[in-house]
Amino acid sequence: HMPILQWEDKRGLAFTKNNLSYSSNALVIPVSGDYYVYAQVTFRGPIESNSKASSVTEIITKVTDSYPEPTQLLTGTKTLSESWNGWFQPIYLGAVVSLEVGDKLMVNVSDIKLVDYTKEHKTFFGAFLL
Amino acid sequence: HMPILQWEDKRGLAFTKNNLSYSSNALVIPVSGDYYVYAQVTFRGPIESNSKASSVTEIITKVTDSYPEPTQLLTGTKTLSESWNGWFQPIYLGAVVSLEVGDKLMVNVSDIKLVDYTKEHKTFFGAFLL
Amino acid sequence: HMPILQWEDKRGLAFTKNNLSYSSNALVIPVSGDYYVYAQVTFRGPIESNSKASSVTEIITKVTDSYPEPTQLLTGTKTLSESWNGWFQPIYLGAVVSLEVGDKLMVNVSDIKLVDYTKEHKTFFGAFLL
Amino acid sequence: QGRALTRLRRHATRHRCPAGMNWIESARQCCDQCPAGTFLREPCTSHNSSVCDPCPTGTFRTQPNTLPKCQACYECDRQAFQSVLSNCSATSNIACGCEPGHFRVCLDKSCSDFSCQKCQPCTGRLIQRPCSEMQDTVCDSSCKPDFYIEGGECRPCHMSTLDTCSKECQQACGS
Repeated sequence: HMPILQWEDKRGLAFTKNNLSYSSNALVIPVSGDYYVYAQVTFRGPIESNSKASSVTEIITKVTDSYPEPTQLLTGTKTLSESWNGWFQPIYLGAVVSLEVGDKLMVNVSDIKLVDYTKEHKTFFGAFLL
Repeated sequence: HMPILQWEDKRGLAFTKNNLSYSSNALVIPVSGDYYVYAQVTFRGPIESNSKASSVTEIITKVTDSYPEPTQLLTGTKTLSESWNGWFQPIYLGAVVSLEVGDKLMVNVSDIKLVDYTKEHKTFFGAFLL
Repeated sequence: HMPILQWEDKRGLAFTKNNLSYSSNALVIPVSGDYYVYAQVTFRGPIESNSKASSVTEIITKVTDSYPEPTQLLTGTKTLSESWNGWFQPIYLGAVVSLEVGDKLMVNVSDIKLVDYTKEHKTFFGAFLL
Repeated sequence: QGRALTRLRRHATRHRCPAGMNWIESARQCCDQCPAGTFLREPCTSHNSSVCDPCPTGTFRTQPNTLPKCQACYECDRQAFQSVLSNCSATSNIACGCEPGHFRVCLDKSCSDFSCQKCQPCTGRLIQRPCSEMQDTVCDSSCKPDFYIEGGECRPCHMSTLDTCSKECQQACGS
Protein backbone atom coordinates (compact mmCIF):
# COMPACT_ATOMS: atom_id res chain seq x y z
CA HIS A 1 0.00 0.00 0.00
CA MET A 2 0.93 3.66 -0.28
CA PRO A 3 2.92 5.31 2.53
CA ILE A 4 0.94 6.73 5.48
CA LEU A 5 1.35 10.37 6.59
CA GLN A 6 2.19 11.21 10.19
CA TRP A 7 0.46 14.17 11.84
CA GLU A 8 0.98 16.68 14.68
CA ASP A 9 -2.07 16.54 16.97
CA LYS A 10 -1.28 19.02 19.73
CA ARG A 11 0.92 21.95 18.75
CA GLY A 12 -0.07 25.03 16.77
CA LEU A 13 -3.47 24.83 15.06
CA ALA A 14 -3.72 21.08 15.72
CA PHE A 15 -6.11 19.75 18.39
CA THR A 16 -8.26 16.73 19.17
CA LYS A 17 -11.29 16.72 21.48
CA ASN A 18 -14.46 14.79 22.45
CA ASN A 19 -12.40 11.56 22.54
CA LEU A 20 -11.55 11.72 18.87
CA SER A 21 -7.96 10.72 19.48
CA TYR A 22 -4.86 10.40 17.33
CA SER A 23 -2.51 7.43 17.72
CA SER A 24 -0.04 5.63 15.42
CA ASN A 25 -0.78 7.83 12.43
CA ALA A 26 -4.55 7.46 12.63
CA LEU A 27 -7.60 9.30 13.94
CA VAL A 28 -9.49 6.82 16.14
CA ILE A 29 -13.30 7.04 16.06
CA PRO A 30 -14.74 7.15 19.62
CA VAL A 31 -18.44 6.78 18.79
CA SER A 32 -20.28 5.28 15.81
CA GLY A 33 -21.96 7.79 13.48
CA ASP A 34 -21.68 9.90 10.34
CA TYR A 35 -18.56 12.07 10.18
CA TYR A 36 -17.44 14.75 7.75
CA VAL A 37 -13.85 13.67 7.06
CA TYR A 38 -11.43 15.97 5.20
CA ALA A 39 -7.74 16.34 4.37
CA GLN A 40 -5.56 18.56 2.23
CA VAL A 41 -2.05 17.60 1.13
CA THR A 42 0.14 20.13 -0.64
CA PHE A 43 2.60 18.36 -2.91
CA ARG A 44 5.71 20.08 -4.26
CA GLY A 45 8.64 19.17 -6.44
CA PRO A 46 10.83 18.37 -8.18
CA ILE A 47 13.02 17.04 -5.39
CA GLU A 48 16.69 16.23 -5.85
CA SER A 49 16.17 12.52 -6.58
CA ASN A 50 15.67 12.32 -10.30
CA SER A 51 12.39 10.42 -10.01
CA LYS A 52 10.17 12.43 -12.32
CA ALA A 53 6.75 12.14 -10.62
CA SER A 54 4.11 12.17 -13.33
CA SER A 55 1.24 12.32 -10.87
CA VAL A 56 0.36 12.75 -7.20
CA THR A 57 -2.31 10.89 -5.26
CA GLU A 58 -3.91 11.40 -1.82
CA ILE A 59 -6.23 8.77 -0.30
CA ILE A 60 -8.19 8.89 2.98
CA THR A 61 -8.36 5.27 4.16
CA LYS A 62 -10.34 3.47 6.88
CA VAL A 63 -8.95 0.50 8.82
CA THR A 64 -11.21 -1.63 11.01
CA ASP A 65 -9.84 -4.10 13.58
CA SER A 66 -12.38 -6.67 12.51
CA TYR A 67 -11.48 -6.62 8.82
CA PRO A 68 -8.00 -7.33 7.37
CA GLU A 69 -8.25 -4.98 4.36
CA PRO A 70 -8.29 -1.16 4.49
CA THR A 71 -11.16 0.63 2.72
CA GLN A 72 -10.38 3.60 0.48
CA LEU A 73 -12.91 6.33 1.40
CA LEU A 74 -11.80 9.36 -0.66
CA THR A 75 -9.18 9.70 -3.40
CA GLY A 76 -7.70 12.69 -5.22
CA THR A 77 -5.31 11.92 -8.03
CA LYS A 78 -3.78 14.57 -10.36
CA THR A 79 -1.32 14.19 -13.20
CA LEU A 80 1.49 16.70 -13.35
CA SER A 81 2.26 18.52 -16.57
CA GLU A 82 4.57 20.87 -14.75
CA SER A 83 7.89 21.79 -16.26
CA TRP A 84 11.14 20.98 -14.51
CA ASN A 85 11.37 24.02 -12.27
CA GLY A 86 9.51 24.10 -8.94
CA TRP A 87 5.82 23.13 -8.83
CA PHE A 88 3.11 23.11 -6.13
CA GLN A 89 -0.12 21.11 -6.20
CA PRO A 90 -2.69 21.06 -3.35
CA ILE A 91 -5.32 18.28 -3.24
CA TYR A 92 -8.36 18.77 -0.93
CA LEU A 93 -10.79 15.94 -0.13
CA GLY A 94 -13.88 15.96 2.08
CA ALA A 95 -17.11 13.97 2.44
CA VAL A 96 -19.54 12.37 4.89
CA VAL A 97 -18.79 8.72 5.76
CA SER A 98 -20.45 6.30 8.18
CA LEU A 99 -17.96 5.08 10.77
CA GLU A 100 -18.04 2.59 13.68
CA VAL A 101 -16.45 3.04 17.09
CA GLY A 102 -12.79 1.95 16.88
CA ASP A 103 -12.42 2.61 13.16
CA LYS A 104 -9.10 4.27 12.26
CA LEU A 105 -8.71 6.98 9.57
CA MET A 106 -5.41 7.54 7.81
CA VAL A 107 -4.06 9.55 4.87
CA ASN A 108 -1.94 7.76 2.26
CA VAL A 109 0.07 9.53 -0.44
CA SER A 110 1.72 8.36 -3.63
CA ASP A 111 5.16 9.69 -2.61
CA ILE A 112 5.97 10.98 0.85
CA LYS A 113 9.06 12.84 -0.41
CA LEU A 114 6.77 15.13 -2.48
CA VAL A 115 4.64 16.22 0.52
CA ASP A 116 5.09 19.85 1.68
CA TYR A 117 5.02 19.37 5.45
CA THR A 118 6.79 22.71 6.17
CA LYS A 119 3.62 24.69 7.12
CA GLU A 120 0.62 23.38 9.10
CA HIS A 121 -1.79 25.48 7.05
CA LYS A 122 -0.76 23.84 3.76
CA THR A 123 -1.23 20.17 4.72
CA PHE A 124 -3.96 19.20 7.24
CA PHE A 125 -6.39 16.40 8.17
CA GLY A 126 -9.52 16.25 10.35
CA ALA A 127 -13.02 14.92 11.04
CA PHE A 128 -16.15 15.97 12.96
CA LEU A 129 -19.30 14.09 13.98
CA LEU A 130 -22.53 15.36 12.39
CA HIS B 1 -27.74 22.88 -19.97
CA MET B 2 -24.75 20.69 -19.22
CA PRO B 3 -25.33 16.94 -18.79
CA ILE B 4 -26.44 15.75 -15.33
CA LEU B 5 -24.52 12.99 -13.49
CA GLN B 6 -26.30 9.88 -12.21
CA TRP B 7 -25.36 8.52 -8.77
CA GLU B 8 -25.41 5.23 -6.82
CA ASP B 9 -27.24 5.85 -3.51
CA LYS B 10 -27.25 2.45 -1.76
CA ARG B 11 -24.32 0.18 -2.55
CA GLY B 12 -20.82 0.43 -1.07
CA LEU B 13 -20.03 3.70 0.73
CA ALA B 14 -23.19 5.38 -0.62
CA PHE B 15 -26.17 5.99 1.72
CA THR B 16 -29.06 8.36 2.32
CA LYS B 17 -30.82 8.93 5.65
CA ASN B 18 -33.06 11.32 7.62
CA ASN B 19 -35.36 11.58 4.56
CA LEU B 20 -32.68 13.18 2.39
CA SER B 21 -33.62 11.02 -0.61
CA TYR B 22 -32.18 10.50 -4.07
CA SER B 23 -34.46 10.27 -7.11
CA SER B 24 -34.04 10.96 -10.85
CA ASN B 25 -30.45 12.13 -10.53
CA ALA B 26 -31.12 14.58 -7.70
CA LEU B 27 -30.87 14.82 -3.91
CA VAL B 28 -34.28 15.95 -2.67
CA ILE B 29 -34.32 18.29 0.34
CA PRO B 30 -36.73 17.02 3.04
CA VAL B 31 -36.68 20.04 5.37
CA SER B 32 -35.86 23.74 4.82
CA GLY B 33 -32.58 24.95 6.29
CA ASP B 34 -28.89 25.58 5.70
CA TYR B 35 -27.00 22.62 4.24
CA TYR B 36 -23.31 22.03 3.59
CA VAL B 37 -23.40 20.69 0.02
CA TYR B 38 -20.29 19.12 -1.57
CA ALA B 39 -19.22 17.09 -4.61
CA GLN B 40 -16.00 15.89 -6.17
CA VAL B 41 -15.74 14.81 -9.80
CA THR B 42 -12.52 13.22 -11.06
CA PHE B 43 -12.12 13.95 -14.76
CA ARG B 44 -9.73 11.92 -16.93
CA GLY B 45 -8.70 11.73 -20.55
CA PRO B 46 -7.94 11.60 -23.35
CA ILE B 47 -10.62 9.22 -24.51
CA GLU B 48 -10.75 7.64 -27.94
CA SER B 49 -13.04 10.22 -29.54
CA ASN B 50 -10.65 12.83 -30.87
CA SER B 51 -12.38 15.72 -29.08
CA LYS B 52 -9.50 17.55 -27.42
CA ALA B 53 -11.08 18.91 -24.22
CA SER B 54 -9.47 22.22 -23.32
CA SER B 55 -11.22 22.53 -19.95
CA VAL B 56 -13.47 20.67 -17.52
CA THR B 57 -16.31 22.11 -15.45
CA GLU B 58 -18.38 20.83 -12.54
CA ILE B 59 -21.49 22.69 -11.32
CA ILE B 60 -23.75 21.90 -8.34
CA THR B 61 -27.21 23.12 -9.38
CA LYS B 62 -30.49 23.66 -7.52
CA VAL B 63 -33.88 23.14 -9.16
CA THR B 64 -36.99 24.45 -7.42
CA ASP B 65 -40.53 23.55 -8.45
CA SER B 66 -41.57 27.18 -8.02
CA TYR B 67 -38.96 28.55 -10.46
CA PRO B 68 -38.39 27.35 -14.06
CA GLU B 69 -34.67 28.08 -14.24
CA PRO B 70 -32.05 26.00 -12.36
CA THR B 71 -29.76 28.01 -10.04
CA GLN B 72 -26.01 27.41 -10.19
CA LEU B 73 -24.85 27.09 -6.56
CA LEU B 74 -21.16 26.11 -6.87
CA THR B 75 -18.88 25.94 -9.90
CA GLY B 76 -15.36 24.58 -10.40
CA THR B 77 -13.82 25.09 -13.83
CA LYS B 78 -10.22 24.25 -14.79
CA THR B 79 -8.38 24.55 -18.08
CA LEU B 80 -6.31 21.60 -19.18
CA SER B 81 -2.73 21.98 -20.32
CA GLU B 82 -2.22 18.25 -20.36
CA SER B 83 -0.29 16.49 -23.07
CA TRP B 84 -1.52 13.54 -25.12
CA ASN B 85 -0.98 10.75 -22.63
CA GLY B 86 -3.36 10.04 -19.79
CA TRP B 87 -4.38 12.92 -17.50
CA PHE B 88 -6.44 13.05 -14.26
CA GLN B 89 -8.03 16.19 -12.74
CA PRO B 90 -10.20 16.14 -9.58
CA ILE B 91 -12.48 19.13 -8.81
CA TYR B 92 -13.87 19.45 -5.26
CA LEU B 93 -16.66 21.91 -4.36
CA GLY B 94 -18.35 22.54 -1.01
CA ALA B 95 -20.26 25.34 0.69
CA VAL B 96 -23.26 26.23 2.88
CA VAL B 97 -26.44 27.04 0.96
CA SER B 98 -29.98 27.86 2.14
CA LEU B 99 -32.47 25.35 0.75
CA GLU B 100 -36.23 24.91 0.89
CA VAL B 101 -38.12 21.65 1.37
CA GLY B 102 -38.53 19.99 -2.08
CA ASP B 103 -35.50 21.66 -3.65
CA LYS B 104 -33.48 19.29 -5.84
CA LEU B 105 -29.65 19.28 -6.00
CA MET B 106 -27.82 17.96 -9.06
CA VAL B 107 -24.28 17.84 -10.41
CA ASN B 108 -23.68 18.96 -14.01
CA VAL B 109 -20.44 18.43 -15.90
CA SER B 110 -19.01 19.86 -19.10
CA ASP B 111 -18.50 16.41 -20.71
CA ILE B 112 -19.84 13.19 -19.25
CA LYS B 113 -17.39 11.06 -21.29
CA LEU B 114 -14.50 12.66 -19.33
CA VAL B 115 -15.85 11.63 -15.90
CA ASP B 116 -13.96 8.85 -14.07
CA TYR B 117 -16.86 6.76 -12.75
CA THR B 118 -14.73 3.64 -12.12
CA LYS B 119 -14.24 3.99 -8.33
CA GLU B 120 -16.76 5.34 -5.78
CA HIS B 121 -14.01 7.13 -3.81
CA LYS B 122 -12.91 9.28 -6.78
CA THR B 123 -16.26 10.87 -7.70
CA PHE B 124 -18.85 11.57 -4.96
CA PHE B 125 -21.68 13.94 -3.98
CA GLY B 126 -23.48 14.72 -0.70
CA ALA B 127 -25.12 17.17 1.68
CA PHE B 128 -25.89 17.50 5.39
CA LEU B 129 -28.15 19.81 7.40
CA LEU B 130 -26.36 22.19 9.80
CA HIS C 1 0.69 41.05 3.47
CA MET C 2 -1.21 39.73 0.49
CA PRO C 3 -4.28 41.70 -0.64
CA ILE C 4 -7.59 40.94 1.12
CA LEU C 5 -10.69 39.99 -0.86
CA GLN C 6 -13.96 41.86 -0.39
CA TRP C 7 -17.22 39.90 -0.27
CA GLU C 8 -20.95 40.38 -0.91
CA ASP C 9 -22.86 39.27 2.22
CA LYS C 10 -26.50 39.92 1.36
CA ARG C 11 -27.43 39.65 -2.30
CA GLY C 12 -27.95 36.45 -4.31
CA LEU C 13 -26.74 33.28 -2.59
CA ALA C 14 -24.87 35.24 0.10
CA PHE C 15 -26.24 35.43 3.65
CA THR C 16 -25.10 35.71 7.26
CA LYS C 17 -27.08 34.58 10.31
CA ASN C 18 -26.83 33.64 14.02
CA ASN C 19 -24.76 36.80 14.58
CA LEU C 20 -21.92 35.63 12.34
CA SER C 21 -21.52 39.07 10.78
CA TYR C 22 -19.43 40.48 7.94
CA SER C 23 -17.70 43.85 8.28
CA SER C 24 -14.63 45.47 6.66
CA ASN C 25 -13.75 42.42 4.58
CA ALA C 26 -13.94 39.96 7.46
CA LEU C 27 -16.32 37.42 9.01
CA VAL C 28 -16.58 38.30 12.72
CA ILE C 29 -16.91 35.37 15.13
CA PRO C 30 -19.86 35.92 17.54
CA VAL C 31 -19.22 33.01 19.94
CA SER C 32 -16.09 31.00 20.81
CA GLY C 33 -15.99 27.44 19.48
CA ASP C 34 -14.88 25.13 16.68
CA TYR C 35 -15.91 26.27 13.21
CA TYR C 36 -15.63 24.61 9.80
CA VAL C 37 -14.19 27.44 7.71
CA TYR C 38 -14.03 27.21 3.91
CA ALA C 39 -13.38 29.33 0.82
CA GLN C 40 -12.97 28.82 -2.91
CA VAL C 41 -11.28 31.35 -5.18
CA THR C 42 -11.36 30.86 -8.94
CA PHE C 43 -8.33 32.46 -10.53
CA ARG C 44 -8.16 33.21 -14.24
CA GLY C 45 -5.70 34.80 -16.64
CA PRO C 46 -3.75 35.96 -18.40
CA ILE C 47 -4.95 39.53 -17.88
CA GLU C 48 -3.86 42.37 -20.13
CA SER C 49 -0.97 43.47 -17.92
CA ASN C 50 1.99 41.44 -19.08
CA SER C 51 2.75 40.09 -15.60
CA LYS C 52 3.10 36.39 -16.26
CA ALA C 53 1.80 34.90 -12.99
CA SER C 54 3.70 31.70 -12.34
CA SER C 55 1.55 30.68 -9.39
CA VAL C 56 -1.62 31.58 -7.49
CA THR C 57 -2.16 31.46 -3.74
CA GLU C 58 -5.23 31.67 -1.48
CA ILE C 59 -4.91 32.00 2.31
CA ILE C 60 -7.65 32.05 4.97
CA THR C 61 -6.29 34.26 7.76
CA LYS C 62 -7.39 34.98 11.33
CA VAL C 63 -6.89 38.35 13.03
CA THR C 64 -7.33 38.61 16.78
CA ASP C 65 -7.54 41.90 18.66
CA SER C 66 -5.26 40.47 21.33
CA TYR C 67 -2.43 39.60 18.92
CA PRO C 68 -0.79 41.98 16.41
CA GLU C 69 0.12 39.37 13.79
CA PRO C 70 -2.49 37.66 11.58
CA THR C 71 -2.46 33.84 11.75
CA GLN C 72 -2.54 31.87 8.50
CA LEU C 73 -5.16 29.13 9.02
CA LEU C 74 -5.41 27.47 5.58
CA THR C 75 -3.33 27.90 2.43
CA GLY C 76 -3.73 26.64 -1.12
CA THR C 77 -0.93 27.42 -3.54
CA LYS C 78 -0.63 26.15 -7.12
CA THR C 79 1.94 26.77 -9.82
CA LEU C 80 0.66 27.55 -13.27
CA SER C 81 2.00 25.68 -16.26
CA GLU C 82 -0.71 27.07 -18.47
CA SER C 83 0.09 28.32 -21.93
CA TRP C 84 -0.53 31.91 -22.97
CA ASN C 85 -4.18 31.66 -23.89
CA GLY C 86 -6.90 31.81 -21.22
CA TRP C 87 -6.58 29.66 -18.10
CA PHE C 88 -8.84 28.96 -15.09
CA GLN C 89 -7.73 27.54 -11.73
CA PRO C 90 -10.06 27.05 -8.74
CA ILE C 91 -8.58 26.54 -5.24
CA TYR C 92 -10.86 25.17 -2.49
CA LEU C 93 -9.87 25.19 1.20
CA GLY C 94 -11.79 23.96 4.24
CA ALA C 95 -11.04 22.78 7.78
CA VAL C 96 -12.08 22.92 11.44
CA VAL C 97 -10.40 25.69 13.47
CA SER C 98 -10.85 26.81 17.07
CA LEU C 99 -11.93 30.47 17.20
CA GLU C 100 -12.61 33.00 19.96
CA VAL C 101 -15.43 35.51 20.08
CA GLY C 102 -14.33 38.64 18.14
CA ASP C 103 -11.83 36.83 15.91
CA LYS C 104 -11.94 38.02 12.29
CA LEU C 105 -11.57 35.71 9.28
CA MET C 106 -10.33 37.01 5.94
CA VAL C 107 -9.25 35.63 2.57
CA ASN C 108 -5.96 36.83 1.08
CA VAL C 109 -4.84 36.16 -2.48
CA SER C 110 -1.54 36.44 -4.29
CA ASP C 111 -2.92 38.77 -7.00
CA ILE C 112 -6.36 40.37 -6.83
CA LYS C 113 -6.36 41.08 -10.57
CA LEU C 114 -6.35 37.31 -11.25
CA VAL C 115 -9.48 36.62 -9.18
CA ASP C 116 -12.63 35.71 -11.13
CA TYR C 117 -15.23 37.67 -9.17
CA THR C 118 -17.76 37.64 -12.06
CA LYS C 119 -19.98 34.82 -10.69
CA GLU C 120 -20.91 34.20 -7.04
CA HIS C 121 -20.81 30.43 -7.54
CA LYS C 122 -17.18 30.45 -8.66
CA THR C 123 -15.61 32.37 -5.72
CA PHE C 124 -17.13 32.02 -2.23
CA PHE C 125 -16.27 32.07 1.49
CA GLY C 126 -18.05 30.87 4.64
CA ALA C 127 -17.99 29.28 8.10
CA PHE C 128 -20.34 27.38 10.43
CA LEU C 129 -20.18 26.48 14.13
CA LEU C 130 -19.95 22.74 14.89
CA GLN D 1 1.88 2.80 38.39
CA GLY D 2 0.06 5.59 36.59
CA ARG D 3 1.83 4.57 33.43
CA ALA D 4 0.86 0.93 33.76
CA LEU D 5 -2.71 1.95 34.40
CA THR D 6 -3.01 3.94 31.19
CA ARG D 7 -1.62 1.00 29.28
CA LEU D 8 -4.10 -1.29 30.97
CA ARG D 9 -6.99 1.03 30.26
CA ARG D 10 -6.10 0.96 26.58
CA HIS D 11 -6.42 -2.85 26.47
CA ALA D 12 -9.55 -2.98 28.61
CA THR D 13 -11.56 -1.22 25.95
CA ARG D 14 -10.49 -3.76 23.27
CA HIS D 15 -12.72 -6.86 23.59
CA ARG D 16 -11.06 -10.20 22.91
CA CYS D 17 -13.18 -12.66 20.86
CA PRO D 18 -12.34 -16.25 19.89
CA ALA D 19 -11.05 -16.84 16.36
CA GLY D 20 -13.77 -16.48 13.72
CA MET D 21 -15.76 -14.10 15.90
CA ASN D 22 -15.78 -10.30 16.27
CA TRP D 23 -16.97 -7.96 19.05
CA ILE D 24 -20.22 -6.25 17.99
CA GLU D 25 -20.70 -2.97 19.86
CA SER D 26 -24.49 -2.84 19.37
CA ALA D 27 -24.96 -6.46 20.55
CA ARG D 28 -22.36 -6.00 23.33
CA GLN D 29 -21.03 -9.51 22.59
CA CYS D 30 -18.84 -11.54 20.24
CA CYS D 31 -20.63 -12.76 17.09
CA ASP D 32 -19.68 -15.27 14.40
CA GLN D 33 -18.10 -13.74 11.30
CA CYS D 34 -20.05 -14.00 8.06
CA PRO D 35 -18.19 -15.83 5.27
CA ALA D 36 -16.56 -13.96 2.36
CA GLY D 37 -19.19 -12.94 -0.22
CA THR D 38 -21.72 -12.07 2.50
CA PHE D 39 -22.26 -9.30 5.06
CA LEU D 40 -23.72 -9.11 8.56
CA ARG D 41 -27.41 -8.25 8.16
CA GLU D 42 -28.25 -8.84 11.85
CA PRO D 43 -25.84 -9.30 14.75
CA CYS D 44 -26.17 -12.43 16.90
CA THR D 45 -28.04 -12.38 20.19
CA SER D 46 -27.55 -14.58 23.23
CA HIS D 47 -29.90 -17.19 21.75
CA ASN D 48 -29.40 -17.04 17.96
CA SER D 49 -26.38 -16.60 15.72
CA SER D 50 -25.42 -13.87 13.23
CA VAL D 51 -27.68 -13.41 10.21
CA CYS D 52 -25.56 -13.13 7.05
CA ASP D 53 -26.88 -12.12 3.63
CA PRO D 54 -25.15 -12.52 0.25
CA CYS D 55 -23.54 -9.37 -1.17
CA PRO D 56 -25.99 -7.69 -3.60
CA THR D 57 -24.87 -7.72 -7.25
CA GLY D 58 -22.26 -5.06 -7.90
CA THR D 59 -20.74 -5.53 -4.42
CA PHE D 60 -18.27 -7.96 -2.83
CA ARG D 61 -16.42 -9.00 0.36
CA THR D 62 -13.13 -10.83 -0.06
CA GLN D 63 -12.81 -11.84 3.61
CA PRO D 64 -14.94 -13.24 6.48
CA ASN D 65 -16.45 -10.20 8.23
CA THR D 66 -19.04 -8.67 10.51
CA LEU D 67 -19.51 -5.55 8.40
CA PRO D 68 -22.98 -4.02 7.73
CA LYS D 69 -22.39 -3.64 3.98
CA CYS D 70 -20.39 -5.09 1.12
CA GLN D 71 -17.85 -3.07 -0.88
CA ALA D 72 -18.93 -1.60 -4.24
CA CYS D 73 -17.20 -3.16 -7.26
CA TYR D 74 -14.90 -0.96 -9.30
CA GLU D 75 -15.53 -0.64 -13.05
CA CYS D 76 -13.06 -0.84 -15.90
CA ASP D 77 -12.57 2.38 -17.85
CA ARG D 78 -13.68 1.10 -21.28
CA GLN D 79 -13.54 4.60 -22.81
CA ALA D 80 -9.88 4.86 -21.81
CA PHE D 81 -8.93 1.51 -23.46
CA GLN D 82 -9.17 -0.60 -20.30
CA SER D 83 -10.41 -4.19 -20.61
CA VAL D 84 -11.97 -6.55 -18.07
CA LEU D 85 -9.53 -9.29 -16.98
CA SER D 86 -11.98 -10.86 -14.52
CA ASN D 87 -15.49 -9.77 -13.57
CA CYS D 88 -16.53 -8.69 -10.08
CA SER D 89 -17.88 -11.62 -8.06
CA ALA D 90 -19.34 -11.80 -4.55
CA THR D 91 -15.85 -12.53 -3.21
CA SER D 92 -13.55 -10.53 -5.52
CA ASN D 93 -13.38 -7.08 -7.08
CA ILE D 94 -13.23 -6.62 -10.86
CA ALA D 95 -9.75 -6.79 -12.38
CA CYS D 96 -8.89 -4.47 -15.28
CA GLY D 97 -6.08 -4.51 -17.84
CA CYS D 98 -5.40 -2.73 -21.12
CA GLU D 99 -6.89 -3.51 -24.51
CA PRO D 100 -4.57 -5.10 -27.08
CA GLY D 101 -2.24 -2.50 -28.59
CA HIS D 102 -2.12 -0.55 -25.28
CA PHE D 103 0.11 -0.72 -22.19
CA ARG D 104 -0.29 0.44 -18.56
CA VAL D 105 0.99 3.85 -17.43
CA CYS D 106 0.94 3.46 -13.62
CA LEU D 107 -0.12 6.40 -11.45
CA ASP D 108 1.53 5.01 -8.34
CA LYS D 109 4.00 2.29 -7.37
CA SER D 110 1.22 -0.20 -6.60
CA CYS D 111 -0.27 0.50 -10.04
CA SER D 112 -3.79 0.14 -8.64
CA ASP D 113 -4.64 3.20 -10.76
CA PHE D 114 -3.32 3.32 -14.29
CA SER D 115 -4.19 4.68 -17.72
CA CYS D 116 -3.81 2.68 -20.96
CA GLN D 117 -1.61 4.22 -23.62
CA LYS D 118 -1.28 3.22 -27.28
CA CYS D 119 1.81 1.11 -27.96
CA GLN D 120 4.29 2.89 -30.20
CA PRO D 121 4.56 1.41 -33.70
CA CYS D 122 8.18 0.78 -34.73
CA THR D 123 7.68 2.18 -38.23
CA GLY D 124 10.81 1.44 -40.21
CA ARG D 125 12.55 -0.16 -37.25
CA LEU D 126 12.97 -3.71 -35.95
CA ILE D 127 11.09 -4.48 -32.75
CA GLN D 128 13.54 -5.18 -29.92
CA ARG D 129 10.77 -6.14 -27.47
CA PRO D 130 7.06 -6.25 -28.32
CA CYS D 131 4.50 -4.17 -26.40
CA SER D 132 3.24 -5.92 -23.27
CA GLU D 133 0.59 -5.21 -20.61
CA MET D 134 3.12 -3.39 -18.49
CA GLN D 135 5.56 -1.89 -21.04
CA ASP D 136 5.59 -0.04 -24.35
CA THR D 137 7.18 -1.57 -27.44
CA VAL D 138 10.98 -1.21 -27.48
CA CYS D 139 12.11 -0.33 -31.02
CA ASP D 140 15.57 -0.85 -32.43
CA SER D 141 17.58 2.37 -32.42
CA SER D 142 18.66 1.92 -36.05
CA CYS D 143 16.39 1.72 -39.08
CA LYS D 144 15.44 -1.43 -40.93
CA PRO D 145 17.13 -2.15 -44.29
CA ASP D 146 15.65 0.06 -47.11
CA PHE D 147 14.83 2.77 -44.53
CA TYR D 148 16.86 5.90 -43.72
CA ILE D 149 16.84 8.14 -40.63
CA GLU D 150 15.55 11.71 -40.83
CA GLY D 151 14.54 13.84 -37.86
CA GLY D 152 14.48 10.80 -35.61
CA GLU D 153 12.04 8.99 -37.90
CA CYS D 154 12.78 6.08 -40.21
CA ARG D 155 11.56 6.76 -43.77
CA PRO D 156 11.30 4.21 -46.60
CA CYS D 157 13.98 4.61 -49.26
CA HIS D 158 11.49 4.39 -52.14
CA MET D 159 9.80 7.54 -50.86
CA SER D 160 12.96 9.63 -51.27
CA THR D 161 13.77 11.43 -54.50
CA LEU D 162 17.20 12.41 -55.83
CA ASP D 163 17.15 15.95 -54.46
CA THR D 164 15.60 15.06 -51.10
CA CYS D 165 17.98 12.20 -50.38
CA SER D 166 20.24 13.49 -47.62
CA LYS D 167 23.68 12.11 -46.70
CA GLU D 168 22.10 9.54 -44.32
CA CYS D 169 19.56 8.65 -47.00
CA GLN D 170 22.23 7.96 -49.57
CA GLN D 171 24.23 5.88 -47.10
CA ALA D 172 21.17 3.76 -46.20
CA CYS D 173 19.50 3.61 -49.58
CA GLY D 174 22.53 3.52 -51.87
CA SER D 175 22.60 5.87 -54.96
